[in-house]
Amino acid sequence: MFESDPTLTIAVVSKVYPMRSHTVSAEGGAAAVIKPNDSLEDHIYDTISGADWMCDQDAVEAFVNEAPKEMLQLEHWGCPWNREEDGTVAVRPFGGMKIQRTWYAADKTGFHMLHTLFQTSLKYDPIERFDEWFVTRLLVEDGRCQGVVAVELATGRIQPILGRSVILSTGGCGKIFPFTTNANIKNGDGMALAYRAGVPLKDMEFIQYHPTGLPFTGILITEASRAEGGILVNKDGYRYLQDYDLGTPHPKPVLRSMELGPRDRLSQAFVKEQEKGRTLEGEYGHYVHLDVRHLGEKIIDSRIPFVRELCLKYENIDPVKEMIPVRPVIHYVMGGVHTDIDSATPLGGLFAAGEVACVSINGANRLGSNSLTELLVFGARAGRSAAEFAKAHQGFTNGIESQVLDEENRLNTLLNSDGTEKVADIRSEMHETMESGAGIYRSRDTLEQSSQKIRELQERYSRVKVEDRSMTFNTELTSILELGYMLDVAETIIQSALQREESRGSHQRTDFPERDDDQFLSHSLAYREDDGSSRVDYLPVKITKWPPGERVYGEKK
Amino acid sequence: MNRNAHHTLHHPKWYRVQKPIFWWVKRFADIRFIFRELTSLAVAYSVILLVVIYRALLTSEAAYTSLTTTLREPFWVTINVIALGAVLYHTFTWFNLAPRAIVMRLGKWRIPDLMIAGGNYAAWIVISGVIYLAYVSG
Amino acid sequence: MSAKKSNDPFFWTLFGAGGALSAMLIPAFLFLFGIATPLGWVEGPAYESVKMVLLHPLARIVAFFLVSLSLFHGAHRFRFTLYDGLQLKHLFQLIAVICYGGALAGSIVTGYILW
Amino acid sequence: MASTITIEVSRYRPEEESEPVFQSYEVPLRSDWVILDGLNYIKNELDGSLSFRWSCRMGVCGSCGMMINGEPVLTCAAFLESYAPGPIRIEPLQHFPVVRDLVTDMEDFMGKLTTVKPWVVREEEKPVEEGEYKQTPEQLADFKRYSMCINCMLCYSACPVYGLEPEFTGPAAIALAQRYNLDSRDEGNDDRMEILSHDEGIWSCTLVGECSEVCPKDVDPAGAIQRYKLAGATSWWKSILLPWQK
Repeated sequence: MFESDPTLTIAVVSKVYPMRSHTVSAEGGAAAVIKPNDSLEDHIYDTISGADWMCDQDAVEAFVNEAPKEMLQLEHWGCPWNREEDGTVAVRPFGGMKIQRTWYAADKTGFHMLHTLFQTSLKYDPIERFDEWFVTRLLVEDGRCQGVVAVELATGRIQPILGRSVILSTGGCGKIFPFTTNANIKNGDGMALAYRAGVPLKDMEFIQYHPTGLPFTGILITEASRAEGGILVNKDGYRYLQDYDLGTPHPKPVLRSMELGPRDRLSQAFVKEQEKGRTLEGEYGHYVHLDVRHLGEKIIDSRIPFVRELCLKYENIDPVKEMIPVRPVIHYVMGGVHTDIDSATPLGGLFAAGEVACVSINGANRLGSNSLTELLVFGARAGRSAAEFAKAHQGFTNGIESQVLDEENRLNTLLNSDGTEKVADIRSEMHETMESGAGIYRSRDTLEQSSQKIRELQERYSRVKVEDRSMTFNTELTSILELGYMLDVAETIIQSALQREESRGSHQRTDFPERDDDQFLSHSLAYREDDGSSRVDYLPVKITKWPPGERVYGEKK
Repeated sequence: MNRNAHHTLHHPKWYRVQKPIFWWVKRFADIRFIFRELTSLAVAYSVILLVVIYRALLTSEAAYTSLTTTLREPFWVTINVIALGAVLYHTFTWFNLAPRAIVMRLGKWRIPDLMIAGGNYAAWIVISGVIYLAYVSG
Repeated sequence: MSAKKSNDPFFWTLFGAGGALSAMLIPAFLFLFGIATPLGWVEGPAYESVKMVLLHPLARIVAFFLVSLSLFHGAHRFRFTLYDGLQLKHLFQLIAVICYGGALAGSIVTGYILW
Repeated sequence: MASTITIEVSRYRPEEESEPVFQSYEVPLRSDWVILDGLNYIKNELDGSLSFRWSCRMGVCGSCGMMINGEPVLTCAAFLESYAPGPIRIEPLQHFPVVRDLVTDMEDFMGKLTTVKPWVVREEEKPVEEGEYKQTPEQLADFKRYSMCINCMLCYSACPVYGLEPEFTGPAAIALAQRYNLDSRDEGNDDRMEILSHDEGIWSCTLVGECSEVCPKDVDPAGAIQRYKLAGATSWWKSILLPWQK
């Protein structure tokens, strides 16, 4: 951006130091067409079919077309991509992609991308960072967003940060659920901020589960462990996937069969197995076993060393000797703040990019390795759009000051309130009800129960207990604010899921098991009503060249 | 920020600790580090001894004989044993750390650290052997 | 960056060279002259033959470099030991002058004795 | 839950205390719990006012470094069990000013990071349209290790030189400078050498080596600095002996 326009000044406001952001945890890779045997058309089709035709095809086209350029830009900035012998960038295969097109930096792709971007950003003086500033509200006046109010965590100072345009890139909201691969900081902050400012959240019912996470920590055990021959067994040691139309067990792994079936099907099979009472039950709920012991120490150490490292270092399990307890865990939210193809939200001056946004290119199910690329493509688009908007809108309107004062009062009142409800209690009850009501399978009954529960929790939240009255790095205050964000976003998930009476991709309704293109080939848009409830509207999905077809994997193809 | 500043609203007082003078006596690893650094004294002592030998050698046979006699005193033997221990520690730490600074290549192949350290040790043994043989064969 | 360019690369080079040379040569020398011979483990060679070997021009050059570089090695390391171990950084210049000055003086004396 | 373990946490509330005090808590001793889980148990169940940073709980975000029984450690990668029977003493990372409880101020590092120019410096940028800079796997391997730093600050906490001289640029920042120096795409060697070859740069390091001992990502900052010194000394001699070059 600065290279194109040095007159811009930019504030980066983040509740954590930039290199702590959750992109850092992404392992697999980022997809972009670069090899001669690949084509843009193929990447587009893989993305659209993977999304169960829920994505906007013009957005996918833009995404796929611009992906190689943005990825190369990151290469020029120093990202240590793995290489071929001839020095060109190497690619690896990935789930749902027909051709190898995933760029990777070992198994720490997100880490390297984030650090490369952050370190490169240090080069530019016009970027002013507000590290560890926690945003509590968007400033909206005169129909456009003109900045934010934020708390400086170290000092407790509450201050407006004005901007002629604002870009949200705060990530997803996995922490609404009890078991997630997401980091502690992913509480849907940006989604809630936009939602409260009147911006709709799109397609919130689509939430991706990954079938093999560690039950307690949600640490992801990569698909590669199954590709190398790891098997999933229930409490009787039985390879239960054979009961769910996923093929027959072989001693050697077979592509697109059994343990190598698609993520959503594997997660769904887990739920069925649990209903039959054939899963194990532990401290952290139900789980099954991923067994890699038969591969032996040598293969484990050479082919999936990171799996062993994660298990040993963070959960005290040795996969060479023990079976790994696993269960489906929340991985990614396809939905988010409604934006158009230029990353603009319906609210003037507000833009969004990344997991917080829904453009949409991920539809009902995101393909692995598209999300990191999405950050680059739509991050760049958001930057360009925001710069244009800022240039067209000089100055700020009066009236913002009173909003800032309001916000200060709200926060000070909260800090000095005498509530009785513990944050941790409300949070864990929210987790419970989201898992049971809006998890892998939903139905009208479970969703309505959860909806009621969330309303009850919202009411209790207004009486939340504050033990820490300090102005200095008050993490209890931020936990409370984050819980407020999560409760709001939870409501949109439930309402959107309730209204969508069909099953598609990651949204599976037991009472409506079929996909229904006639009624529901449209995006849900959840708006916040004045009473705090959600109203859901619909917007047709943009179909350009690829009419909806059947999503087929495996032998049928 | 002033160490004695008081805490005021929005200007938190940070707490800072000054490292104690003898910070290194608390941890074994730190003592080991200081000991490694102090081997420098043993190295200096050893070369001074060498210079003293040279001086005696160049003065007269009597001076040299008197020096060798002095060196037989338990005091000097003890000093030399201690110095040798320290110098050996210097030798080992030096060889072990050398590969950290030096990257050597043969064509595309990067010589592993262990081999660089091993090469050091090998050279050391050979050189020490030569000195020993030169000395005993007189 | 306002800090001035450092002289350390010069002293560090001497430190490194001295460290390597002393690590290679001193243990054998010290063992033979300081321990093994005095304790009678080996028969020390006669005066004349010691003189012949040690006063060989090549041996004198090696000895000079060994002594001088080792002194600089010791000075450099000891200087930082005083900084770190006793927190005497405020005596920065004084310590540097004493340490390196000592090594320089030692080298001159050595040169004088040897030739 | 059969047994518990005592955690003694350093508390510092600047509004109330002029220096830190220890507060003890009993937390369940579970085999799959790391120290961070113990701290979260305290925060959720016992005392909501305890402040500390954490995020990913899988050793890559770099937030949760603390002193455990006097050693700098990532608390998400240290099991309670390995400290049984306790008590476990938890303090904020040493050598940094303490903001609150276990939270330290790391602005010093953030400033130093910028000074070493941790980005690709080029005399002439190649247009993105012309494709990638070629880099062989061997060239990648040259700097890969130094690119693994997660900025967790354990090395600064382990480095007595940094503890004694806060001006010292420090292990992680120098390792990152070296990461770009060794990157075949970068041409910023001379720039960075200019910046780092002063007394507070590489020459402050006495190769204590503790930075590399505590590094959770095996970056070996001590080695990076040593290699940097060798390069620094070489270029110094060159400038003395061959002043007409460059």
